[in-house]
Amino acid sequence: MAVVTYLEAIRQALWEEMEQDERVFMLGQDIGTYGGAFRVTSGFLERFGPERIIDTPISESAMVGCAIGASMMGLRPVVEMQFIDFIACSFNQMVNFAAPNHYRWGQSVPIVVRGPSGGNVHGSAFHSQNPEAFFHHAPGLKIVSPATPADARGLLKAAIRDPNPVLFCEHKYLYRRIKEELPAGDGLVPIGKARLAREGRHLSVITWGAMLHVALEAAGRLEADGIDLEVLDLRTIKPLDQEAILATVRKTSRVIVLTEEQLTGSVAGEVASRISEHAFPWLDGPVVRLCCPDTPVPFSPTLEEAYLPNVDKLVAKVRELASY
Amino acid sequence: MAVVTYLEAIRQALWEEMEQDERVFMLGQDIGTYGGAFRVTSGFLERFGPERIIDTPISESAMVGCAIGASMMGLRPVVEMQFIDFIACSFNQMVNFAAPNHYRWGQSVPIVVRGPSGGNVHGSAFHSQNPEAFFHHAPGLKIVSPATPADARGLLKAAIRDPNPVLFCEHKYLYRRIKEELPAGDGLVPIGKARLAREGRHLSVITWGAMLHVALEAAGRLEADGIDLEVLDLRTIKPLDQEAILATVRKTSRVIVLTEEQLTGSVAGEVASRISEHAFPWLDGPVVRLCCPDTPVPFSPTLEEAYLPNVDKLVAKVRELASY
Amino acid sequence: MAKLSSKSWGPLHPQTEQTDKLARTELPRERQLDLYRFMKLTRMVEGRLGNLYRQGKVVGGLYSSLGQEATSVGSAYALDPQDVVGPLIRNLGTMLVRGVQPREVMMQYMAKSDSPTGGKDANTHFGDISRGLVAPISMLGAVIPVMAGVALAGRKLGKDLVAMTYIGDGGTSTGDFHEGLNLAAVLNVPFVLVAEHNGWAYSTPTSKQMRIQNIATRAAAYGIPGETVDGNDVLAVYEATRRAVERARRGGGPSLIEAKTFRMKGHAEHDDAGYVPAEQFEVWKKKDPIERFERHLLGNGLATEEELRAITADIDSRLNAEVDFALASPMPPPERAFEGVYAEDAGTGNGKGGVV
Amino acid sequence: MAKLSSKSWGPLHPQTEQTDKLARTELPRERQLDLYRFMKLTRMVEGRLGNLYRQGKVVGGLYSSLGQEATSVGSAYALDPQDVVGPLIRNLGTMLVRGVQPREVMMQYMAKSDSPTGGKDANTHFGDISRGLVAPISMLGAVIPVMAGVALAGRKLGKDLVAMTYIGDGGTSTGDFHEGLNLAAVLNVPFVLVAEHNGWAYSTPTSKQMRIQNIATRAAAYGIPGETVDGNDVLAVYEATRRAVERARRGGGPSLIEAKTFRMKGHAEHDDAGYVPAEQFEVWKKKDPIERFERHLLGNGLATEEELRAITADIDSRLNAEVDFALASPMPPPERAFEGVYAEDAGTGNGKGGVV
Ligand SMILES: Cc1ncc(C[n+]2csc(CCOP(=O)(O)OP(=O)(O)O)c2C)c(N)n1
Ligand SMILES: Cc1ncc(C[n+]2csc(CCOP(=O)(O)OP(=O)(O)O)c2C)c(N)n1
Ligand SMILES: [Mg+2]
Ligand SMILES: [Mg+2]
Repeated sequence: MAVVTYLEAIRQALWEEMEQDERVFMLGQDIGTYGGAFRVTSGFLERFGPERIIDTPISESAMVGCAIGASMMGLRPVVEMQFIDFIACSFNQMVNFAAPNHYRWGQSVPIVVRGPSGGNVHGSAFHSQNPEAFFHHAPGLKIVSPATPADARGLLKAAIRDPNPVLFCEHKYLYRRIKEELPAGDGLVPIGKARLAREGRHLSVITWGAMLHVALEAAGRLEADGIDLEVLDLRTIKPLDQEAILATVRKTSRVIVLTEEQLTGSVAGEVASRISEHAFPWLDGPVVRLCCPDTPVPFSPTLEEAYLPNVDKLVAKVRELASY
Repeated sequence: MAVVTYLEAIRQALWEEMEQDERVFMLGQDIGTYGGAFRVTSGFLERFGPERIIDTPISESAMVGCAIGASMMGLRPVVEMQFIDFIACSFNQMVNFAAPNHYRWGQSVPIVVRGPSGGNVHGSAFHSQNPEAFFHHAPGLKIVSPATPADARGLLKAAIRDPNPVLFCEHKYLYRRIKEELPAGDGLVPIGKARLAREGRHLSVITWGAMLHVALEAAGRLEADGIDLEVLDLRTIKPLDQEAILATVRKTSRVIVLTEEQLTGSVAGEVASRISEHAFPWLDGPVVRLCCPDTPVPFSPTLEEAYLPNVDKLVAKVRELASY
Repeated sequence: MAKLSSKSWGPLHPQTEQTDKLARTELPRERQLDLYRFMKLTRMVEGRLGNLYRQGKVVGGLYSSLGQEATSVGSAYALDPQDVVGPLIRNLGTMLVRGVQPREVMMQYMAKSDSPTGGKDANTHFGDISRGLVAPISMLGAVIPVMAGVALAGRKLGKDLVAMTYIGDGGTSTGDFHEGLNLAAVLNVPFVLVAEHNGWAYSTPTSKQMRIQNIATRAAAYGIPGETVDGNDVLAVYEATRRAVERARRGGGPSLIEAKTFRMKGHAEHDDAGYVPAEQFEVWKKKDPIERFERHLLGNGLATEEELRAITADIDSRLNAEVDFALASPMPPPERAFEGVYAEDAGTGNGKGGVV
Repeated sequence: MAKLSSKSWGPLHPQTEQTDKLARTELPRERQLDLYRFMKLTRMVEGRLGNLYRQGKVVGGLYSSLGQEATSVGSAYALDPQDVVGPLIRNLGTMLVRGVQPREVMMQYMAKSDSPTGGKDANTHFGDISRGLVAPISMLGAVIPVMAGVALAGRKLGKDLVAMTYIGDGGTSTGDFHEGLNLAAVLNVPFVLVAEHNGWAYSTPTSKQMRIQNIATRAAAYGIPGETVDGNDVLAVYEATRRAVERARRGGGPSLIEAKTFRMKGHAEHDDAGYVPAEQFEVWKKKDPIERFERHLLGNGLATEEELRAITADIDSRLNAEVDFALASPMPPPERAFEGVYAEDAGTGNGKGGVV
């Protein structure tokens, strides 16, 4: 099988689910004729027609609301945010309508809201956000953030089939930079399961998304130092795979949570706090977070580089913690 | 001086700041003739007139946006959310307009957005929320959540005088239940400083808002067991008073973070993770969180009681951790 | 400093020309009596709820539609069985027309275990897709795009259904009102929005909510039909809604119906509405939708006083049983608080808060 | 399954009756030449930016107002010095009229240290209250209520100022458009909203954005004046804005002005606008606002060809210096990333991203 990009994997997942399941349809801005700002839905309008590929007005709140209503009737809407940052405009629909609905009156809301997230493309404050941390406090939501093409495809399919509202964060830095062969068949990846991306003995890095690749590169570099990193890719942000998190900590006893989020209020904090509560006896050192500083995402490349975690910064942190 | 309620303390802070500073004005629903859903602004319209006490349409996003614009021109707007839950409708204005503005182009946005938060009044999912966790990931915001009348007054005054956007969460359960004498004068309480509400030797409880009173009651009860609780009231949620947090942990080496939030993505997680990163050598046991389960706030009293932390649950957790 | 002049755009609550005469209808006698029954039922259920409230049995606030029964009942009665509606807190009449049992609402208000949400949510906040009912959230306006989505799904599934929901004068100021109606219009989905213009949003008069007199004016902003009707004339509301529903079903897209009515109580039971000028209550008391409809029925020989009294007596005795049933339900078991956050399977609501 | 019929509500981009003849004005020759200068400057700055983009010097996307210069320039020129405006990304002309230097914008696009935001934010996303400029955020519509707040503050402070901002046809679908305009109307603040109806929102034609032909129709929903003008006639835009600004200053409240124009490029430089039917470009090419204004100036004896050429040459030579200055600015020092999240003191913007 040919290697495909992360973006192509997402495209395939959407295409295949739409082929297999008549109930699946999409709402988004410029997803029809234009095929989406990032061309994820290129060719979809021609194949599936305007009743299933719906170009919407610039109304994120109504887009999500409309998806919620359609999902209650048994359909499987997928909403594209042109940039995931704009999901802020539909915060109320996401957090107060979709998320608690099943708990409140037993009606499931199987929607997927997906879109490009993340920085390192000089998109500045409103085209670079990682929204996971704004939504992980909303009971009833699921959040998925894949780091590889196979996971992107398998998790997006799982998200579309899931009976709950799923926020699906695609990292735009990876769209065309990461390639791999996809498994045959559906290649479904279960929501809620982390993946051990690298086995190692000395220290665990827990991460997801674009930062996975930073972790793996750092691991390679640290081999020379005789430090054997274990790397856990969370993949699902909510609900967290606490078992996998605790398992790696029990194994290595030293852990860094590496994420592309501003530090305060990060999902990394949630992960660290679960570790310190539930794996305390195994810890040989502090649970370290390597995140972004508490600033908006700055625009200029020199600033964004200072802002983002990278291989150098991770290697330094690992060395520090390894010698704790 | 007479003892006053938490609600009256808030009323006084607003009244005094409006008396002292012409630039202060209020926007809110039903704050004029009606004096606000909780009567916080009772009498304000008569005193300050309709140019300074502005009844708005039901438009939370526009209310916050309007405040942002007015603040840029040098005014000091205070926005009342009828219930703080409705701030979800202004999430974009809060997080993307107000919060990053100073970083982006150097223009300060001195607004206060305040309103009743919290549960235990059988308000169900949309009249019981604690919004802190949805906003602590927004660089540039400040978040304040007082637990006592004196702090409510002193912090609200500080919030109005602060050059940054401040989310001010009032706990509605405390409105008429908690009373004390207020200090003479302004009684300003600095934003960013926690308060040691009770000194103790054995175990620290870090908390805020209505849960402070749970912690203090539990402390009384635990005296009989010979357990001497230290209780830290955070008061400011963002920026966290990390020094005070670490100081109490260094002192007692055992800590429970007690908050009225759903566990996942809670501010409690941020606090716990800072402790486990920066006070690791001092810890004699896991950093424990006592929060709400990951569900919407349920309506029925029997359910809400099961949902909320309370003195019994805290006492049990303390006993468990004390014997770790 | 310039003065705000938000009061200068007309009367506090602009009224339609309301006479005692009701709108023309082709509805046969039996169906007109149905309308009467549902309005009466609504008012009497609310009466019972008021009693329960004063007895301290209601948990949280109690919301009344006193004086607005015609709007809920008349509009809901224009729907067909396959249609789906999202009633707001003041649309008890709508729910009753859709077949909701009074005990269900009573148990919701009393936070009982056997309530449709099993005690998880309050008051009229419950839904059941199998009965064509969607529960709103408290955030006003939010259900509008959701119902547009229901309408879209109906079309996609070939169900020939119309989706309907409500909004107050206050709720029209929300972003979701605009986004939802605009999206519905652009997608041309079968959707009807009934705006209940009752002059007040909590304590806020319409003059502080909008700079226009008629909410129906806003229909033009979306390129859809808008109509203002006498909201205290159940026949007018029925006929206007029926026209909109039929148009929607024919593929004509959404409509906005403004029903001018009046909230005869405070915002909720705790609110004495002291801010409402007494003369407004007086004016509107005379337009009570139930009394007007009684005069219509009697005056046109559609019913006798005895028949109407019999209807009332029948409702009354049936409500005794409803109240007893509701009171007998226990409070929910605490463990339920932890259940049902995630759905295990997709499916239309079982109306049990995931408890089943 | 029924078919979507969102294309059936009229032409893709409804046009006003545009002739070559421009609107009547009392503006003296010198001020008309000003308008010409600013339009020309706008186009030429964008030309330089295009060069920088092709040289790989621009960081991120480049947005153009080609063909829409009259809308930005004409509206901004109607403001007085104390007024405050919130330009969007396609309102470079507005910024230039307000006194922004081309180098500032160039440095923003190149993410340079000496840019107004010190490299923290991009393109036209900068503001400076002392120059009457508010920076928008990317989320469309959000700046509308913010400018309503600026207007409110102006009145409260007795500053006699008018606040103005813009919205695209696409942006009118946002909740904030509705909430902001409604609030401004109810508070009767001095506010002008210019809707640039250029037929497209990225690849989305107006027919999929709204079910109406004219955005000005929406003014009635807020009880404010609405007017549609030929957005490619700088005099028409100026005159309409001036009327709205004067009305606002007199206490008459907000206005909505719709300027019908056309986006002669793609959404941003990377977009070839392949989805725009070629004939639309042809039609609108003939209505180029600068060429039309040239014909007006020449035809009415307000300027000679030499004078116009001299203006162009003058701008051109001054832009050389601007480009050189901008290119010479270094990239910002990394430490700056960590500075300025919180304000230490309140105050109007220093336009330096908290760096100063
Ligand atoms: C977004 C939002 N903001 C505020 C509230 C609080 N609130 C509940 S009802 C109400 C007044 C509603 O007035 P209206 O829409 O006219 O409906 P009515 O009560 O008159 O039926 C308000 C302000 C809310 N529910 N949602
Ligand atoms: C709330 C929001 N959603 C989506 C976007 C992405 N976006 C940026 S510009 C644009 C099209 C805007 O069209 P229009 O408002 O007509 O302005 P124009 O580009 O034509 O000037 C879109 C969809 C955005 N900026 N904000
Ligand atoms: Mg009302
Ligand atoms: Mg446009």
